[in-house]
Amino acid sequence: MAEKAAVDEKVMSSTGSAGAASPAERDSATEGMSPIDEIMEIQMGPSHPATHGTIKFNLKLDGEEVIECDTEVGYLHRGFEKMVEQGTWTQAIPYTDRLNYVSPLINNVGFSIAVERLCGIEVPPRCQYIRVIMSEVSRITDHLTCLGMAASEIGALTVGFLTNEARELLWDIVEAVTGARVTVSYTRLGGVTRDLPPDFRQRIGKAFEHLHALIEDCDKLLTRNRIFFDRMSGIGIMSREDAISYGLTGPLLRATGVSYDVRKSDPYSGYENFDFDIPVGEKGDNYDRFLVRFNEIEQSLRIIDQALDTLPDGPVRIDDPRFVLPEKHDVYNSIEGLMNHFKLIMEGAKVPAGEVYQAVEGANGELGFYIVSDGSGRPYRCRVRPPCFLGMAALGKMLEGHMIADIIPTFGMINMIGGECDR
Amino acid sequence: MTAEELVDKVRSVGGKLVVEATTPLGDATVVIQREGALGFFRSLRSDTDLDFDMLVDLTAVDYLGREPRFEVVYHFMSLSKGHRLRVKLPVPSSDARVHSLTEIWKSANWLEREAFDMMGIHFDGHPDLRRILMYEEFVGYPLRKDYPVDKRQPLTEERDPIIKDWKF
Amino acid sequence: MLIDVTIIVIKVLAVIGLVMPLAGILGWIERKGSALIHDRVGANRASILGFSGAGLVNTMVADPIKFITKEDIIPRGADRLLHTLAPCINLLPVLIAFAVLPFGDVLIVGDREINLQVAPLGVGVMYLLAMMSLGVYGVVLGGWASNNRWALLGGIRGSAQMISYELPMGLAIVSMILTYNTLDLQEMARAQGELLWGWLPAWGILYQPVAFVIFLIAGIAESKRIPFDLPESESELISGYFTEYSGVKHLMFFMTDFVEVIIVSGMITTLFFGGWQVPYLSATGFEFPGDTAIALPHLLVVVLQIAAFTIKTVFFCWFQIMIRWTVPRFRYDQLMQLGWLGLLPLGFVNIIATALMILATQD
Amino acid sequence: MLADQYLPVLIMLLVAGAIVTIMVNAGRLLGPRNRTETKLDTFECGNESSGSAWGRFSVKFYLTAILFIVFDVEVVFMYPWALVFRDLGWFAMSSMSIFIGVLALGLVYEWRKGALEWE
Amino acid sequence: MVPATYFIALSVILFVIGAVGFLVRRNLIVMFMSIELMLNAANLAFVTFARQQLNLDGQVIVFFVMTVAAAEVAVGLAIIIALFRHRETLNADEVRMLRW
Amino acid sequence: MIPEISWTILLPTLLVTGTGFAVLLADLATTGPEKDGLGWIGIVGLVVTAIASAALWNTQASGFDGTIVLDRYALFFNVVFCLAAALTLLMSMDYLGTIGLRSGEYYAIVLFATAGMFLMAAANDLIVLFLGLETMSIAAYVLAGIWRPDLRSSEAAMKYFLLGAFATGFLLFGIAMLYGAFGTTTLTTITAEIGPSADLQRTLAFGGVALLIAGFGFKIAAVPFHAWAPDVYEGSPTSVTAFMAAGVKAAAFAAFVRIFMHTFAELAVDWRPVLALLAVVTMTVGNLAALKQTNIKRMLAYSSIAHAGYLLVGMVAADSLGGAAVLYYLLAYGLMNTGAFAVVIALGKRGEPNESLDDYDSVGLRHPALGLCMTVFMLSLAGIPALAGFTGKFYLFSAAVGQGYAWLAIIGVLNSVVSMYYYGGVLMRMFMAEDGKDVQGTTHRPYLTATLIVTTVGTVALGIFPSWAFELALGAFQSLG
Amino acid sequence: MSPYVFFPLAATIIAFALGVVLNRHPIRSALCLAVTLFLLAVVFVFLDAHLVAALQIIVYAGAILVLFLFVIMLLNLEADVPLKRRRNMTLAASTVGVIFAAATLRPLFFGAGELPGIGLEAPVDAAFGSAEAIGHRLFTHFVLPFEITSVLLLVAVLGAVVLAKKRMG
Repeated sequence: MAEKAAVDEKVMSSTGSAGAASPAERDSATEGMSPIDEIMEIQMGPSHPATHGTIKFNLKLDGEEVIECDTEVGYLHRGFEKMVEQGTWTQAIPYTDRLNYVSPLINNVGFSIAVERLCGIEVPPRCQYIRVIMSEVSRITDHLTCLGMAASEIGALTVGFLTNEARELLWDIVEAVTGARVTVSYTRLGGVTRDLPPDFRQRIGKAFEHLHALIEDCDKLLTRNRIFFDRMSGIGIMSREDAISYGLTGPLLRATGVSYDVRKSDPYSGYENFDFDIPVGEKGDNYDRFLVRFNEIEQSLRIIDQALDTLPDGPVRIDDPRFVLPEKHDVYNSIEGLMNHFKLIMEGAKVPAGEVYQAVEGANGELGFYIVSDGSGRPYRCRVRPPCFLGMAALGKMLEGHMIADIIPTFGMINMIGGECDR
Repeated sequence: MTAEELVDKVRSVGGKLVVEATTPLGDATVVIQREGALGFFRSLRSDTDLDFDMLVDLTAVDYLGREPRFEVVYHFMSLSKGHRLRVKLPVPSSDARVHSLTEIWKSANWLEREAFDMMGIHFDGHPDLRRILMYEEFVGYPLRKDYPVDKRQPLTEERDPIIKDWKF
Repeated sequence: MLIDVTIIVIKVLAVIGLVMPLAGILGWIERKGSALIHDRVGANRASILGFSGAGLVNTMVADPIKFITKEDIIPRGADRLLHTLAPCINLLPVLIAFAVLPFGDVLIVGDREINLQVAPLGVGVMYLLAMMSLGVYGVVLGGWASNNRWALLGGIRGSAQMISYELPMGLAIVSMILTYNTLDLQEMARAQGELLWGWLPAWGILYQPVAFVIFLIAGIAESKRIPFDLPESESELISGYFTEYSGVKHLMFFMTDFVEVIIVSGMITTLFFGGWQVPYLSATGFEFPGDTAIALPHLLVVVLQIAAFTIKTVFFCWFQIMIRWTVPRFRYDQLMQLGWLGLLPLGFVNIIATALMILATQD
Repeated sequence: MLADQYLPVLIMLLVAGAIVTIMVNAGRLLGPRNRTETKLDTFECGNESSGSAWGRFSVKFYLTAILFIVFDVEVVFMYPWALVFRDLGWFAMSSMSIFIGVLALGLVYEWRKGALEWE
Repeated sequence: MVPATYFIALSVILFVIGAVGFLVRRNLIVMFMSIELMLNAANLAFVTFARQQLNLDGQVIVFFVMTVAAAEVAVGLAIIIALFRHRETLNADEVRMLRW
Repeated sequence: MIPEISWTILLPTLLVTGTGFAVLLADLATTGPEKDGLGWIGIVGLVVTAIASAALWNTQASGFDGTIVLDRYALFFNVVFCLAAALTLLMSMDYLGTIGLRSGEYYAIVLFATAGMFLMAAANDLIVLFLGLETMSIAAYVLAGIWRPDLRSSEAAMKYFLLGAFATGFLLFGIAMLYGAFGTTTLTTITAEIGPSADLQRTLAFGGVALLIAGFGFKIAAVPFHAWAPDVYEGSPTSVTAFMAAGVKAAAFAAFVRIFMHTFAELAVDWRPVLALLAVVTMTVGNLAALKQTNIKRMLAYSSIAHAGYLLVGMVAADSLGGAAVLYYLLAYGLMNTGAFAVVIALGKRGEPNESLDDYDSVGLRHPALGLCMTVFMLSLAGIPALAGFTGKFYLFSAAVGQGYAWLAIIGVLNSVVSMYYYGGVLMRMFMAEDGKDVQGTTHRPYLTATLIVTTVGTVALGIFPSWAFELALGAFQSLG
Repeated sequence: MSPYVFFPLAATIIAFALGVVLNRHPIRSALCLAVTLFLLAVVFVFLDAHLVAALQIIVYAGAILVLFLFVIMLLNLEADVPLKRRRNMTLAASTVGVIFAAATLRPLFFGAGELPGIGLEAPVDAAFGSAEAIGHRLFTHFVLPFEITSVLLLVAVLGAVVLAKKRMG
């Protein structure tokens, strides 16, 4: 506390309003000292090895200690919300790929569900299951990226490469399903673009086998590693109240012990059918965040297993010409099909006027879509609630009194994805 | 609490401030007046039945051609009670300002900065209302409907000629 | 006289000619070895007439050429003289530190005995320490001369780290001096040719395991590699003290790190693992316990010794590289904590314990 | 004797110095020279250079250096001590123990006063 | 063969350079370095005399001089830091009371 | 080969060093801001040391291969140092709280400085002397700057340090010259070797002696090596100033007197004129400069320079009477000067040091007890009969007269007359001036009161019964042999 | 030591020592000092002080000067006032210095008699200046100064922390 007071005083005085404390109350050792001494201002980012995703920290350092950390985001701002307003509803889906480009499928799913709610569409069960499976695959890739990058940034480069390898396995699966590895654009209004490939089970079984081995290696290299533990534990602590007040969700919130998960509290796409746990932490430090993410990988694998076991048969799209493009041969062979296709492409699906807020559990927390429709073929307003944007807002708070080296794991554990944060 | 009950409860808390209370698509939604809104938000946070401890999202919508033109949209959630609420606050374009909620929810800080940056809504009492996603030199508010989508404001120019007479 | 000088020159050129390529080879081991650990391919692009030597061409030929033909940039506002001087000051002491490492016993050519050690200094091991202590200058000056905040931070960090770990290293060496009762590294190496209980080579590690651990940790810290690579920790300080260096100067900083790895390995070998000693190999050939003896020609013995030294050294180089790819990096306070409150007191305790042991066995 | 010991060092120094000089100059001679304004800027993560870095710096590092000096001197005393230890026996043991003890007190003091904490 | 006198002469010259440097320079650190120069001149004298008389005392004394120098440096630079916290100059003229 | 270990010889030094360690450990063990206990540990340790020194009075020994001796000379100084340090600690316990300096190291450093002084007084080897001097000096530099919030304190430390280290350079080079001349640094060996010898050896010895005079001149603040004294005395915390004036100066003289009046007694012909000249200049410059001071601490600093001049007069005498006079005067000076600084402390409080002479207007009327104490100290410093200062000066000057330096004594007396002007000036202000501002220190200060009582009584007692102490001093000096 | 070695060496030492004093920027001064100290170590080797030479580098060049560099960098010392502007002081001090040097050097070179001692030509046995020999002398005759040193260093530690630490805890 005294430490903090001294820091406050220093900061205050440096901006001109000298400390008002009477001389008698001030610590004799600091009294009379030039208050601004030894503060080094330094800019970390945007072009800095640790600021992947492009971000900038304006740091005030006292030696190694961070006195103040002002975060500047926006380097990757592409006007997502503006762009979405320009095209049809379907044309917005590729843009959502670029939000959190490490787990694009969750964004696809979230946007589609939001619009489907506006339209009052109920997608077929098989489609729901596929969405769940692909969301969880995406979640795993996201967590692997986060953990691997964070580990390699604090020097455990091997882990970074191992998780990359694991991620490649999953992206192979994603590629097999969607035809693309990153920019998947897999969902559509009322369904998904295509069904799972026939050998999906075998592929995923093989991949998971390898994946388990890799994750185990990472676990061995990190979880009980003394240096890693010391680097992570007790750093970036967020109290439960602060975390809630900062609007943190996902692993950041769960690390503080709050068992909040959109998949449980507001289930969508049939998540209520699956049995899984929400890993939570205790202290809300980086190590807890790390463990929460690590354990979520296990839970995602559980969900995928259950979904595959109970995967229903049936169509993967609804059969509603107002929203879903007709089959290719219909377009070529029937006038209705051609006209329908033309209307949907040129004018877009007509979504009823109204507004909706739909949250899904993104890899970093609650990914919300607030959509306003004016009944035309284009979205009137599409707001994304980016989970890591709010996480970044809390970074300064997390770093209070820590050292410059702690920025790296803390930032890494927030897992800022530029596309999602800056949109 | 169902959405309908929640809306009723919010209406009773807000009193005259609540202009409209509906539950479109099951989302509890209230529209409130700007004057005295801060007190209403405070009671959202402090009321034990409501207990909205998290400001999930804050954004603004530009209804160009309508007056009041802007609508600031808040999404709240109560982690303890598990319910959500949308609050909409219409503001006129001539006086696009509302009071900041940073003192109640810390997440409001950046969300309000973003709304200011994108829509030009001013938040009174905000400790640090700067642009957040756009650069300082940017002119205008890109998400407003009257901001042309193809307008360009490049920040840097081509430079960096080779210095010929550099002495080693 | 002239022939003496010639012999010295040959020894010097041999040592430097061994060390410099070895630094390059270490770069190769680092890249290929890490690739092995990571399940990837590693350096494989550069080739001469289709020969890539499993990546050796990359590190041994392509990299130096590339570094040398890169633009040498001195940023505006930097101290131009010191900016150029710093990499030289960094590399020079570690190179000449090799002068006292014995890489073999005596080579007898005709009636001339050639000590296989460049400089048989009476203060041997202190010379090594003195040279190691000069390494700080390059780091500090490089960081400062660049006039870049990151570089400065890295330079200061680096120097604080290096001086902090010099102490435990010195303490470990003091306990070795206590054990061997000499400062001369050649004599230390010779002393390790003895056998304990008639069968166990009396290597330093057996007498001083704690000193070995201290020395190893301090040595890695001195060479500024993970987990002690704070001065240049890429994700924090970009490149630390050599952020503003390009081209061949960057290469020199880079090389210094590898050369330091080699010298630390060489010191570990000499102090703790018998130096050039091959177990049971005496000047005349192998003498195994149980009276089995194989006589060997003198030249072969010398070659075996040199090979033993080289292999042991390379092994410890590889060991350090393994560590580098296995563990994360320390944070600054943890690093200092380990050095000052861990290794330093441990070193003192080890010395006292050693001294007591000597006293107890002496009487 | 002097020549025996130190001439090799001198030769080593000359050879190493030559190598270093050649390297530095090779870079200067062989490298291209296309200097631009931005290139000559110091690297500040892509931001415009905000002036000289030669500013003041935390004293914490400096305290480390002070500590180092004091203990370095202590270690320096131990080298000759270790060599004469067998001759002088308990006398050397006790005198060094006192010496270490006093300075250990200094180390404890530093530690207790937080001069060894970098947080 | 150079007699010991020459070494003593070198030592005296170094000593004088140090002493004069102390008096003419205004930068506290450089003044301090001048003092180091003086101490080193004394060290040279000690070592020379030790060799001249084949008496090791001189070399042992150099040990102590180095220790003292180290202690002085530690405290002296600490004082400089403490002073520098008050005012951002190390120019002796600008330090109010330090005119002579 | 292994030197004999003689614990007796080291006993006083060990006691005081051990007390220092104890204080340091106690400081580390306690966490609160209350540091008075540390002061008490220190005082008890010093008293025990003083008693031990007194108990060893009849011992005469040398040990550690002749690098250190224990004789009455050293023991006498030990008592003086203990007294100075104990009084310093006593008044610090009140003073440090007043200025808000809660630093336990303070007490430990004072004790280590005292240990350095012990070694200086007992050294029989120039290296021991040098290391003792450095231990004391470095501790003193730190003490001068220990009140970091105050710019003056830091500046004082800086100046003291730089000039002190500069002087160390001279001293060390002098030692090097002597080592070159005699091949050893042991004083007794040098004494034996000194005398008619090869020319270059003598030249070296001269050079060494000259450099030593310069080095010691700095430490005792003799003109022209005095430049640091006023600033350092003014800037340092007052208790530290008192310690410097009483302790550090005495220690410097202890070594100075031993080396010159004993080891280099053979060379007295050569160094006497130099010291005589130094004495004249020092006395005169000190007194004249003191006249125009407006700050009491600066005034006392110049007065201290002048007193160094008086003491040099005793050294010029170069016989046992002169030596004894120096010893006696150092004791007396320690008492009265410490007392004067205690009064300065008593009048100051936090943020209001009240060190300007203007602040002393009519203080004597408002605080009669303090006024009385101050009167005793000022009169004693000026050399008014029946007080310690007078007897001290009397011994000094009569020794000089006895050795044919009557002119020096006359200059000394004239200087004393000059000094009465500024000492009296303080008293005039205290008792005659009217309408001074109401200067008041913090009220309840038992330790300071104790200090004042001890110093006042001591000053008066030494003045009334001088012969006992003088006999002791004479015995001490004669133990040099 | 051959004059062909001594004089160039001495000249270089003096040149760098002058560099310490004359350089306007403290960091250059510090580097000049480093070179001076290094060369002095070489001189020590010629005087058969092998251990001392090593110590000179370890302690002076490796520790003390690093601390100097640290402080110079920490405090961003600007260049000093040029000596031209302090001409009077410079002249006076230099004159005194030259007089002092002359007074000392004259008897050294032109005075009668020899320096006491055997002389540099005298052969030394190999142990002279070695760590063993110094250790013996240090831990027998000089054992008391050695112990005093520990207290001296302790005081230095205390002082440095007291004076330089920002917040005493």
